[in-house]
Amino acid sequence: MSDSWESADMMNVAAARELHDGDVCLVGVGPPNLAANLARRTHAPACRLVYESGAIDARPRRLPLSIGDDDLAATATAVVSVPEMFNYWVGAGRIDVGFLGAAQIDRFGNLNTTVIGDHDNPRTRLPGAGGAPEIAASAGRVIVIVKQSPRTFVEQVDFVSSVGYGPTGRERRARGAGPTLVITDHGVLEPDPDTNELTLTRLHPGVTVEQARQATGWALKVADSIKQVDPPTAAELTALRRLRNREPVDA
Amino acid sequence: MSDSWESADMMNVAAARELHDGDVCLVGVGPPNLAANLARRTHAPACRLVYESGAIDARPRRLPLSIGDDDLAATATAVVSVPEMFNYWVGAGRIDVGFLGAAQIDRFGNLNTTVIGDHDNPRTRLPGAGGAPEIAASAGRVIVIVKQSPRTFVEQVDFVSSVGYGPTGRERRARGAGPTLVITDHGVLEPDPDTNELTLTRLHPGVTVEQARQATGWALKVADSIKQVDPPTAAELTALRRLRNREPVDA
Amino acid sequence: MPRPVPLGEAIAAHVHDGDTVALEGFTHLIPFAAAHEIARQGRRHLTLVRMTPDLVYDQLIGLGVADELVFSYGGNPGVGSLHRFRDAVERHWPHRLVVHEHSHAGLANAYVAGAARLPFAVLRGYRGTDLEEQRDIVGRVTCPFTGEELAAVKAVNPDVAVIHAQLADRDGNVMLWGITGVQREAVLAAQQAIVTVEEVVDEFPERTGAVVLPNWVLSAVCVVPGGAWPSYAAGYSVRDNDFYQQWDAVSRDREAFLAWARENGLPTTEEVGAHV
Amino acid sequence: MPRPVPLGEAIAAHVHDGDTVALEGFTHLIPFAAAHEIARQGRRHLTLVRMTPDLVYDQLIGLGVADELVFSYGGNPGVGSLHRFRDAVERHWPHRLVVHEHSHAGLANAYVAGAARLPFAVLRGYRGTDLEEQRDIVGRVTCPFTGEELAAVKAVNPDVAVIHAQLADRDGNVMLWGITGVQREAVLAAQQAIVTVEEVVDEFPERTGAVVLPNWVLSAVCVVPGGAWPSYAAGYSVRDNDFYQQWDAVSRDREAFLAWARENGLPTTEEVGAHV
Repeated sequence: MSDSWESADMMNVAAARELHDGDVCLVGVGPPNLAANLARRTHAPACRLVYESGAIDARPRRLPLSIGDDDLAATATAVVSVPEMFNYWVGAGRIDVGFLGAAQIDRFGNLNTTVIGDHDNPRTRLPGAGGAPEIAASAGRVIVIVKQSPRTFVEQVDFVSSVGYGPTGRERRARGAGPTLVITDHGVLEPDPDTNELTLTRLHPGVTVEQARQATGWALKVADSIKQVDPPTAAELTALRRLRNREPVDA
Repeated sequence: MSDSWESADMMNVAAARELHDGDVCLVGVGPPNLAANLARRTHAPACRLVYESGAIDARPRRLPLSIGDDDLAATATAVVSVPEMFNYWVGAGRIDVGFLGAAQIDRFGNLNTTVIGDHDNPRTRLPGAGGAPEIAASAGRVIVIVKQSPRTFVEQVDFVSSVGYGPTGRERRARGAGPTLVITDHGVLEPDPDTNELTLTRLHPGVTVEQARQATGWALKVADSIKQVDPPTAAELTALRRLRNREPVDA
Repeated sequence: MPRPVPLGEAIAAHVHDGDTVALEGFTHLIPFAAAHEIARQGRRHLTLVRMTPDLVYDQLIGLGVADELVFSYGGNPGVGSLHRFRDAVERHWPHRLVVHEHSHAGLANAYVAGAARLPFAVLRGYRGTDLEEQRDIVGRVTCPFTGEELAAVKAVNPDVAVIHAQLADRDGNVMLWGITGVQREAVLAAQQAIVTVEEVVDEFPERTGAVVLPNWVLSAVCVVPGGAWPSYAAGYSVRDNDFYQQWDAVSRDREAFLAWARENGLPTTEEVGAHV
Repeated sequence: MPRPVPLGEAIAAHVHDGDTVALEGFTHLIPFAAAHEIARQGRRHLTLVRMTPDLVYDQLIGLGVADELVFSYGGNPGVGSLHRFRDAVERHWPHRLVVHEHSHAGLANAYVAGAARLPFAVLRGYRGTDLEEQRDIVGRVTCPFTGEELAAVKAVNPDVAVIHAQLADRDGNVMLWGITGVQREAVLAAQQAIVTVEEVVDEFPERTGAVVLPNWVLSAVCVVPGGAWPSYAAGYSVRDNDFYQQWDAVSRDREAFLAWARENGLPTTEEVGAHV
């Protein structure tokens, strides 16, 4: 076992730490899937994983490669249809924590996963909204996991796929609290309590405020008393490696 | 086996005869239940019985006593939730034939199953609408089964629970054709092709037009060429008796 | 408290005077035992919600538990009238019962909207019926794409839903099958949900058409074998059709009804007091 | 024709040029074999509907089958982009693809409305997103009871729905289980429905969470074991994750894609002719 780790590991570990035992967590593909399963294998074994494919209380034995893996259905307490998932579970506000990713994010936590450029004639066609708009609107807390770079952290998103706090930070009128945390490979951003502007509040080990500023496409607001994130523990790194290797949980 | 039969038998037999093989039939409690199961045991073994409790293609072995008997679920091709039944099956227009009863009916086939008297202070509180309003609106054909009397066949219903052709016969704007047949213990009424006024078109054996007029609370319109309904056959009466005795289908 | 608790505790903790309470079960799995416990504890001024009031609400109405009723079909299926319901509406005995009346499709969709935490649901139906005059619960909306006018029903969100199911597992998850009616929606539309079950098992069997409810949407699970009698629990009991027949005579007469209540230890309005 | 028919016959009879066609299956039970048969028969100008276009539509789009796409998430799950989809949208190869874009909740509810033959569905969501600018498919309605404004989606009613399921019985009824996605709604929303199945059995097993579709809502049932490869059919196969990985390289390059098409006997636009 090695103690060496990369900034992406830190991002996933930091995201996992935000899940608490008993939390109902809506898990999407990619880093959210890794973070949620990491939480379940470390400090939050009783957090409840819900996948938009319909699996409720899934207990995947290996890291699922898609949100529709048979292992999710086979280990879930219940499997419901996709309309029921979105209407009775996501839309109804039964999700405590939603993890989301983004290709672009602005200072008010609005997310773009749709296009770079014009919608009708895009320069880059991205996958699209998927389940994110309703998760963004209805989950109790939204945690965005995204690597920080000026291409991603932009002054204005090309397309609003999912609403954070709206164009000026004051337009949110949805059930959930919105993006309460943005976890990057540099640190953690949180909305300012007054303006909802994303503010750097925590730094990952070895990262400087200046680096975070350089990785941000707007003039990054930094908290007065910035906190240091604890580095990944050996247990976290081991669990993360096992997940990535798709080792079964009881191996 | 006796050839003697009563006017109620004739009513049920006449109703059963209107169901054809392959018809999808929404079955309610009471006479509709008897008629639909009679059809299935005589000339229309492949008619499809749907119960609003959620049972699709139910094949009850004995006459069910309620629309929620276990035998319906146990013999059905599929059992769906009540919301799904009304939204995806009844409301979507997948029912060919809906059988309905009524406490009151007017000359345009509007039905009351709610109250006699005022809704807030009724003289008689009836069971209410149940599944009837949507069946009346959405089934391809609606067949009303009801004993004829001046108390039931009224100039104006006290409450419109289910719409036939509307107050003047010209207001119907629903998916299905509406009440295409009203089968009574006296004969059969059909809406006039021009005015939708219920018109006596067939008489049961032994019943006179005058008797039907006396049993109607409005000036009953009678077809020029009134037809005689064939009396129940021995096979129909035997099947009816067995159903009423709740004998299993293979006894 | 998802682990099995005594029924009396669950009702005491979650059902309060003045609550809106939905006891659901469409002919099948009607939670009679829980209803009787509500009556036994002397709850009053409830707004009762149920598609088919059936005997279970005829009893509660006769006992004076309910001030209001939200429903869609109030008959004794295959037998006739619900006499206690009629007596309350027609002659205000033991007191006046205010009714809010839907079609089956309407009330089912009101639960659907409630389960989705939407304020209303859209459906075909109601148009041209006098049910539309209840404008506080039945309205109209216009399709923004076609201009078609459709019926809307106001969502139902009970304070408490109560259902009976066949099984719970050791974690307090619940499984029901057979005719599952509108129970999933009633539980998810409610703020609290109480489930009585036939038994607790280590692992759920495979059952086509089953509804499985995770423990975290339930407030209490109580083991009450036979808790649906005189209705039934598929795989465990059959419907007591004789009781449904006999109820007609019991309920038709106030004295006979009061005698039945006394025999079953169910306090009537005089015993509880009309105002609590 | 509910009795098993050859897949080629079913597609020839029910899928026509210019049709709106929904091939559904959420990661699980994706009807790849039926999709390939549609391509093999040279169908053109289809409007394809699917929540997650996945590889199945990446292939059809690359082959030039589709003029329009209605969808909600167009990625290769766990791998990355759908390159044929991107090439069609970004560079109009083999021709321009018009997109109509929903969220998952939006498209799921558009099917729900379609299955109920309602013109629209109401949901929370969309509010404040740029998806709302597609006013022909996303609108707003006001709750007649609370005044709250909510999102509305236009119903989707495909000409044909195609799904893959585990089982048919001898009467042509169909059963699927595991992750059942939006297949029930897609079939019931469509005018015609074609189902490919793993096998035909005398009697369906008990399966919690199964969807059973009666034969009279289906136009054709075809026995196509492995018809979901490289996706999977729970109980019959596992997802071919390697193929999903490999597709990234195949689809990234037009020539590699065309070679794949030739190898699999799937005619491309030049072979079929752009206008039919």
